[in-house]
Amino acid sequence: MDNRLDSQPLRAGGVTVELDRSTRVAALRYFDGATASTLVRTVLGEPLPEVQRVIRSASTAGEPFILAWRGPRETWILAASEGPLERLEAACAGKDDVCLVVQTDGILGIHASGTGTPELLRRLGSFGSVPHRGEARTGRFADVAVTVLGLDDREALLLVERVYAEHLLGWVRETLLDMNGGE
Amino acid sequence: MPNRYSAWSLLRGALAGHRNWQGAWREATPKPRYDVIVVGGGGHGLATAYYLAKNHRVTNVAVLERGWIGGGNTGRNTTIVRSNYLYPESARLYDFSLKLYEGLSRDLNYNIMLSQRALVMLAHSRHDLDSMARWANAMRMNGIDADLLSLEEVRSRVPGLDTSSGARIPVLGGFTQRRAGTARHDAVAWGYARAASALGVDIIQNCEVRGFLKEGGRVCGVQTSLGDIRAERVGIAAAGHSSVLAELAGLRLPVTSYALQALVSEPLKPLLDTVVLSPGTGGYLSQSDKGELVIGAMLDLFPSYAQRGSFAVTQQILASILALFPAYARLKMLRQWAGIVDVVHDSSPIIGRTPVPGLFINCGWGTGGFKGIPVGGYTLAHVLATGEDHPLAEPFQLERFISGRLIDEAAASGIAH
Amino acid sequence: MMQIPCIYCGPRDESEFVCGGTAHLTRPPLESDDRQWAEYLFFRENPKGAHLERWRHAYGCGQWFNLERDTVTHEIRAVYPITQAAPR
Amino acid sequence: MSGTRLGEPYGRRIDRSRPISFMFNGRVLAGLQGDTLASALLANGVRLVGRSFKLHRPRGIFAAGIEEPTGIVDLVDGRHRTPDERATLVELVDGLAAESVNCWPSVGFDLGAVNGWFSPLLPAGFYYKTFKWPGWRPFEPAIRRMAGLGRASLERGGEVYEEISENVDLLVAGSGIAGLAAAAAAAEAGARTVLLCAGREPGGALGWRGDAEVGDLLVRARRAGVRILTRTLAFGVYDHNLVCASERLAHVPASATRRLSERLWKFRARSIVAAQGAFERPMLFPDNDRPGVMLAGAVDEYAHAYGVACGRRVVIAANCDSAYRVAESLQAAGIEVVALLDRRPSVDIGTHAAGVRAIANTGIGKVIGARSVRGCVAVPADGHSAPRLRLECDLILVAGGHAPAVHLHSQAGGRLRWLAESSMFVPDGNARGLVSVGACAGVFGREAAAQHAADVGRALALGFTVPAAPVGGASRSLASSRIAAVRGKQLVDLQNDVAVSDVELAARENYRSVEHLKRYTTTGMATDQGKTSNVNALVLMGEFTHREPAEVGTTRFRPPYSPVTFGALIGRRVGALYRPLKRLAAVEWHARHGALFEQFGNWSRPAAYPRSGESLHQAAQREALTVRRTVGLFDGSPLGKLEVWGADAARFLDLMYLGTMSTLAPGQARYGLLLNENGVIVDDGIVARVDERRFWVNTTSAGIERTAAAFEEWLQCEYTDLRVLVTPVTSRYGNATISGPKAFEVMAAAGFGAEFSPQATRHMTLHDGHWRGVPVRVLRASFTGELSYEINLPAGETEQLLQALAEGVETREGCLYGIEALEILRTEKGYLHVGTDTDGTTLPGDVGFARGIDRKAANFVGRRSLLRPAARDPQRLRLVGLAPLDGRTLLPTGAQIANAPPPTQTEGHVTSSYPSPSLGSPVALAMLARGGERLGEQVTVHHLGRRIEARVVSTPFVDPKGERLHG
Repeated sequence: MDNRLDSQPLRAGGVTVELDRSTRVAALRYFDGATASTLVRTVLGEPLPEVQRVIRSASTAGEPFILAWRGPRETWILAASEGPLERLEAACAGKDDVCLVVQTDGILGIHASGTGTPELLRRLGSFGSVPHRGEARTGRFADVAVTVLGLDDREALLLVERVYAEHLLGWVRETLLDMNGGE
Repeated sequence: MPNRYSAWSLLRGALAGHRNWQGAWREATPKPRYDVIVVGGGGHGLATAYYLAKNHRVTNVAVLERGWIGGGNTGRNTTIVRSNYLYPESARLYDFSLKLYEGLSRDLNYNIMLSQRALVMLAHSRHDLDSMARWANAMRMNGIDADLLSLEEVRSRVPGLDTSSGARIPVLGGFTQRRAGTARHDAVAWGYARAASALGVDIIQNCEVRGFLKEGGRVCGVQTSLGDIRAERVGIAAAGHSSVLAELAGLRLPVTSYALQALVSEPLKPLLDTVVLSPGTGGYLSQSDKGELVIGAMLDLFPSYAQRGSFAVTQQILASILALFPAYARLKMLRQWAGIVDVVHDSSPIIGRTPVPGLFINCGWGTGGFKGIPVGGYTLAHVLATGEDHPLAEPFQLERFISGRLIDEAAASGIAH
Repeated sequence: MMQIPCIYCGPRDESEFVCGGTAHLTRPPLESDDRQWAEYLFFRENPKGAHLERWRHAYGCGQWFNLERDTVTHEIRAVYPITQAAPR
Repeated sequence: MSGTRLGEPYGRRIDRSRPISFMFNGRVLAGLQGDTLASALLANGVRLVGRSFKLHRPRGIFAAGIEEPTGIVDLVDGRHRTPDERATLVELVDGLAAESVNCWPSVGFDLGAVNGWFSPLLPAGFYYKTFKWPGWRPFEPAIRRMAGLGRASLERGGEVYEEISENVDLLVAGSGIAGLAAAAAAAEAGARTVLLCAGREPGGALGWRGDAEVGDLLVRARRAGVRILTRTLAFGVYDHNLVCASERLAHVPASATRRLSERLWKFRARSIVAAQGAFERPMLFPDNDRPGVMLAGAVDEYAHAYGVACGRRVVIAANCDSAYRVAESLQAAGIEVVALLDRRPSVDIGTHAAGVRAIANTGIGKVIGARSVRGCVAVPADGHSAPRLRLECDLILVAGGHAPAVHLHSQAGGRLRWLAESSMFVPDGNARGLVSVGACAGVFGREAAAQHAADVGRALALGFTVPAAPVGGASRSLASSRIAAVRGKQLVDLQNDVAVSDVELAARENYRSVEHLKRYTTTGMATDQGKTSNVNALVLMGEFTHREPAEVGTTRFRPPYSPVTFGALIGRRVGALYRPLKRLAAVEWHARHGALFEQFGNWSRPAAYPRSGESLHQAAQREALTVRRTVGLFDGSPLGKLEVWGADAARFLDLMYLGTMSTLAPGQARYGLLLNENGVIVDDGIVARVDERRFWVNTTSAGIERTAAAFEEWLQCEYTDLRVLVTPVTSRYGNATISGPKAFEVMAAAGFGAEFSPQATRHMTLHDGHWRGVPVRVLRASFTGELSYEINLPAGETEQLLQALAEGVETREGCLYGIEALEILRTEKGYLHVGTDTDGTTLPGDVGFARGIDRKAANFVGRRSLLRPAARDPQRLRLVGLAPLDGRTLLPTGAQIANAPPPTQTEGHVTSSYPSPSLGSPVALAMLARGGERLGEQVTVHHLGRRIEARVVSTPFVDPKGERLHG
């Protein structure tokens, strides 16, 4: 099985693709975005992102995190450390209109960076599913549902359910093999 | 009677420069009234008219076709005939149809090119093998030929199939119905039209039904683009447009119209001499006598009357075939199109009376209409002639959707039928 | 392949969606008779032309919404929330 | 020799300094860099290229582009073949090897040619009139060997394909003067414009004549930022302005080596401009299919673009002024134009060619030469008003008029109208989102086309209304070029051998609709899809049925505009990437422990862990027995897992499940069935209450996506006031299941505390805790009938947990067990397996889950359907136990139950059946009519002709009172 999950970073066609296994992920679920936004602002210092937007924590704040819109009643929180998620989970305890569902290990990040990133994304996704900078777009990538965060013009984070990660990586690997030759 | 077709008549034709042939069917203009009107000049409608005349001697019949006969689904399907059904009611219905097909070329004196080259259904898991065992045994219970196939037997019948152990879609074996195969779709429509016309039936093309004439709530004719035509009884056999016509008569059906795509490759020398169906991927194919691979698979799963089909589904159809036949990657798609099929919840037809007196319906065949043409015509003719449902059609009434007595072949066999 | 305007995510390929069939069907109570229950489950207008139908952005935000779409030309004339009453 | 190279400046596309050698039918020939296979063959004087479909008549190169009907070859490289390639589109590369198609033993000596002698017996549709006795099947093999063209190889090559999507403001398909003008103007007005050029360089017909204005337009377009994609053909216009095109990347012949061969482009364009030009209509005269009869425009292109003279002495059969321009052009190239026979009366002729002998009102009555044209005989149109004139020539050009390429306009839903003076169909107004310019819009005047195209480009870029096309400039052409008085086979469709007499026969037999004409005679159904034959065919049908061509109409234009490679259409969806295959988080750990993987739904999972010499079934028997005796370890990670949260979660689950979930106290779990609205069982699983507002819901591994979607649908579309949120967490949690009498001993040995002992953790309860600092969620539930715990923990820790438990299992002579053993164990217990014992018709009452429905308040999904008459039919199939009378013979799964030999009414079927290692005899479950009332009855089981006697027995077969379960 050539595309095991723990394979090394892939470099070709001006893009580096790495499976990022350390990110903590959680889904904040709520009925009303406003109430959830005030809670997150008090706990993490940032509001919930608008539709299909990404908010990255200010570099000065202690443990960095990313907030990504996932749906009208769902925002994903990604962090390199447990801190932000634990603080949020504690704040949600006992609440009846907002809850946190930990998804670490269940949702994996595939990080793509380099000048070839737009060319790679165009070959995985289709119209409307490739994000611009600051956007979080969930769409059909390599025939599976993937949430892509446009971190920068040349940098994106692909968030995919673990069971589909190997398939997505296989599609990326095949694409990079040919990007070396062409473009 | 138009001249008989045979090798001799072909020889006589050659000597006379083929100027001696008469019209295959009479170009008729509508009379003001008939005993029976059949709406829809496809396979089912033309077969209905033929069996009205042949089985019941009702010849004062008109077939009204909106465009050109055989131009609807009859001209758009993948031409597969089979009767591998699980439930006794479906098995009896479709096997009666296959038996009619077996005698049809001689019965109609028109070669419909019935090629009983067998169907091979592919098993991709041990669960598939178990359900195919149930299928084969159920068919034998219904008196229909069916056998299981080992992996070796599948390999010998289906060249180019990826049966390697590492294949993404593994093949473990299969199941076959030897009497299944293909028939030339156009010839079925033209054969029935010619035979019906010879028995006195009027075949009227470019005649669109736009409304129904009623007296006291009873249908007594139709309004058409060529004027009003009256009749004792009217039968609808216009798959894809069943709901549109029913609505005109004040009748609601449990039918939704979906596009069912088909596509052909460029013509090749003989490559595949059986019909292959893969429940696991949804793909099916055979090779036509002209040498094209004729390919079909899943429906476009949103309501549509556009005979085009979605490009995304065309891609899925081809992906399901290439997953099984990787070497076909370099063949080229010559043409792609879609028919509009009547889909009902239990994927079984509706043939019989309707709540509207004088109006009868043959619809709901979904993706399996071509194989049902002979029996669809036979049983609709029976109810149009006698007013009583034919025993074969008795379980396939509108009433079943109210009582819940659904005959859900697809669900029973677990495939997107 | 159509382009469906998701009510949250904007226009996306049809292959990202699932069609939920005719919209504005209300589920009859337990006391309804067999015919009413069959009307709800099976009998459809199946119009050739404008059709009010439900769609879900399965590969995206997962939300349901309503469309008015022509079943012949596939032209999409309106998109409105799943809980909103039929236009007109 | 008929074919030779012309000197400079002819041959704009070839590079005379770079010769290329290639093979054709085993002979080594020489071409030049820039040649197509067709131009190289013509340069080598090769006339005979293939054999026609039905009559196997000799065929040569006829055209220069995608409309080529006869120059069809297979490309061969050892075991790899690419069938049905048009020689006019194959770029010549070193080592290319091509073979003629549809001929045996060779194209020169083809046995199939015998059909030509019997052609009077083979009119259109002859096969409908005969081959009925004894049936079609005996004749079919011979007919099929005759038919078809190329041969496919069963060897998968190394070529790969990819797919790219792009949004553009304006997409222009076609790079002639009109396409370039539209693109340049649009880009200059600020529109993001992409121009697709099917060939190697843009410019179209004027381009290969070195036209200066086209050169300037190209420079302007590039400067304005137009992106030009060459070797890219737009083949389809689909819903909502989607244009699909295929780009040819590699030209090396197919082989085993990997290379990106083609790219599928999907463009969403705000507006589309079709500029694909027009095809040339052939003329109708006897034997007009002989090699050496070619389209006039094509021969002009071979001279200018490839520097190839297709012949030395030329006769032109004309029905259009374009013939005169070609005559002058060939004269200038040193090719002798013996005569130009213009079929039209002189009043219609709007031009002349200096130094060319043109004769009006005249056509070709006879072609001399069987395998290659050696001359022809000119005859007056009325057959007698002038003497027959024999002309010596080695090439006959046909210029029957123009047929605009209206394919993309029609695919986009546009209508057509008949332009009588030029005998052509042109677009009637614009289709939605697509505007036609240049020849494909019927605009043939060079200035008019360029001006209109530029206006269209600018208007589309700025959102103004688009100017109507100034249709015209194509000179007068007769609808029919046929001369009634001449005898002989006149071909309409050159590839499918459809003659004028066949069209006449179709008319006589009432196959008069243009669609009947096509299907009955097969005209227009060949690989060129009628690009050169459709207009002639429908005009003839009009003649024979006294109708105008507009009334006869055209057949439907379907994608693709030109045949497209299957592989290019599906891109990366190949092999392992066809459909995602889900693997376990600890897949390598299982592989190291000897797992035999199989596919279950879209999961790859261990079916068993065979030890050396064991078959799958022997391993499963051992594993099942070991679980009953000591302990077994199973990876249950694929189990579907949902978190259902909210104040109304309990009420919502009562609406979803058959059973009542709202009465569960925190920590309690209950088995539940999910129905669809028809009352049919679609999924099952355990629901556990974590706390007041949070439920842990398990579903089957195949049913998780369907169940999660169903819950969302009910919440968003029907029960919109309920405050419930459903979050799938299947991939978040790994699941190790430990089952057997020593299950807890193993957990304790691995470090699990006493709070999980059987006494502390009762059957069907849920406990959250920690193990080695890792959060775990332990559910005591059993599908094996033994003491059993399901330990859920973050997926990344699964391997660590499995390893720890496996050590304890090994010391107690336990084992790892797979799906097959699990199936044996649950069948011994008579537990239901949804999808195996049930199918799409099974209701809860059929499998013993009817009790207590009426006591339940909620109108759960499917409940109303259980009240319908069909649900209360006493004859329904019920789940029962079945055991063979002799206690030995296995009752095959799928066998039918009936008390009379087939054919007869079946009473049921065997759904699950295994030898039971614990009992030493086979156990089976079956669905049987009135099953509940037939306990103890003897029945006959039928399997593929074998009969086995059996008895209806109660279940469970093992530990009926469940003491082992609740111990």
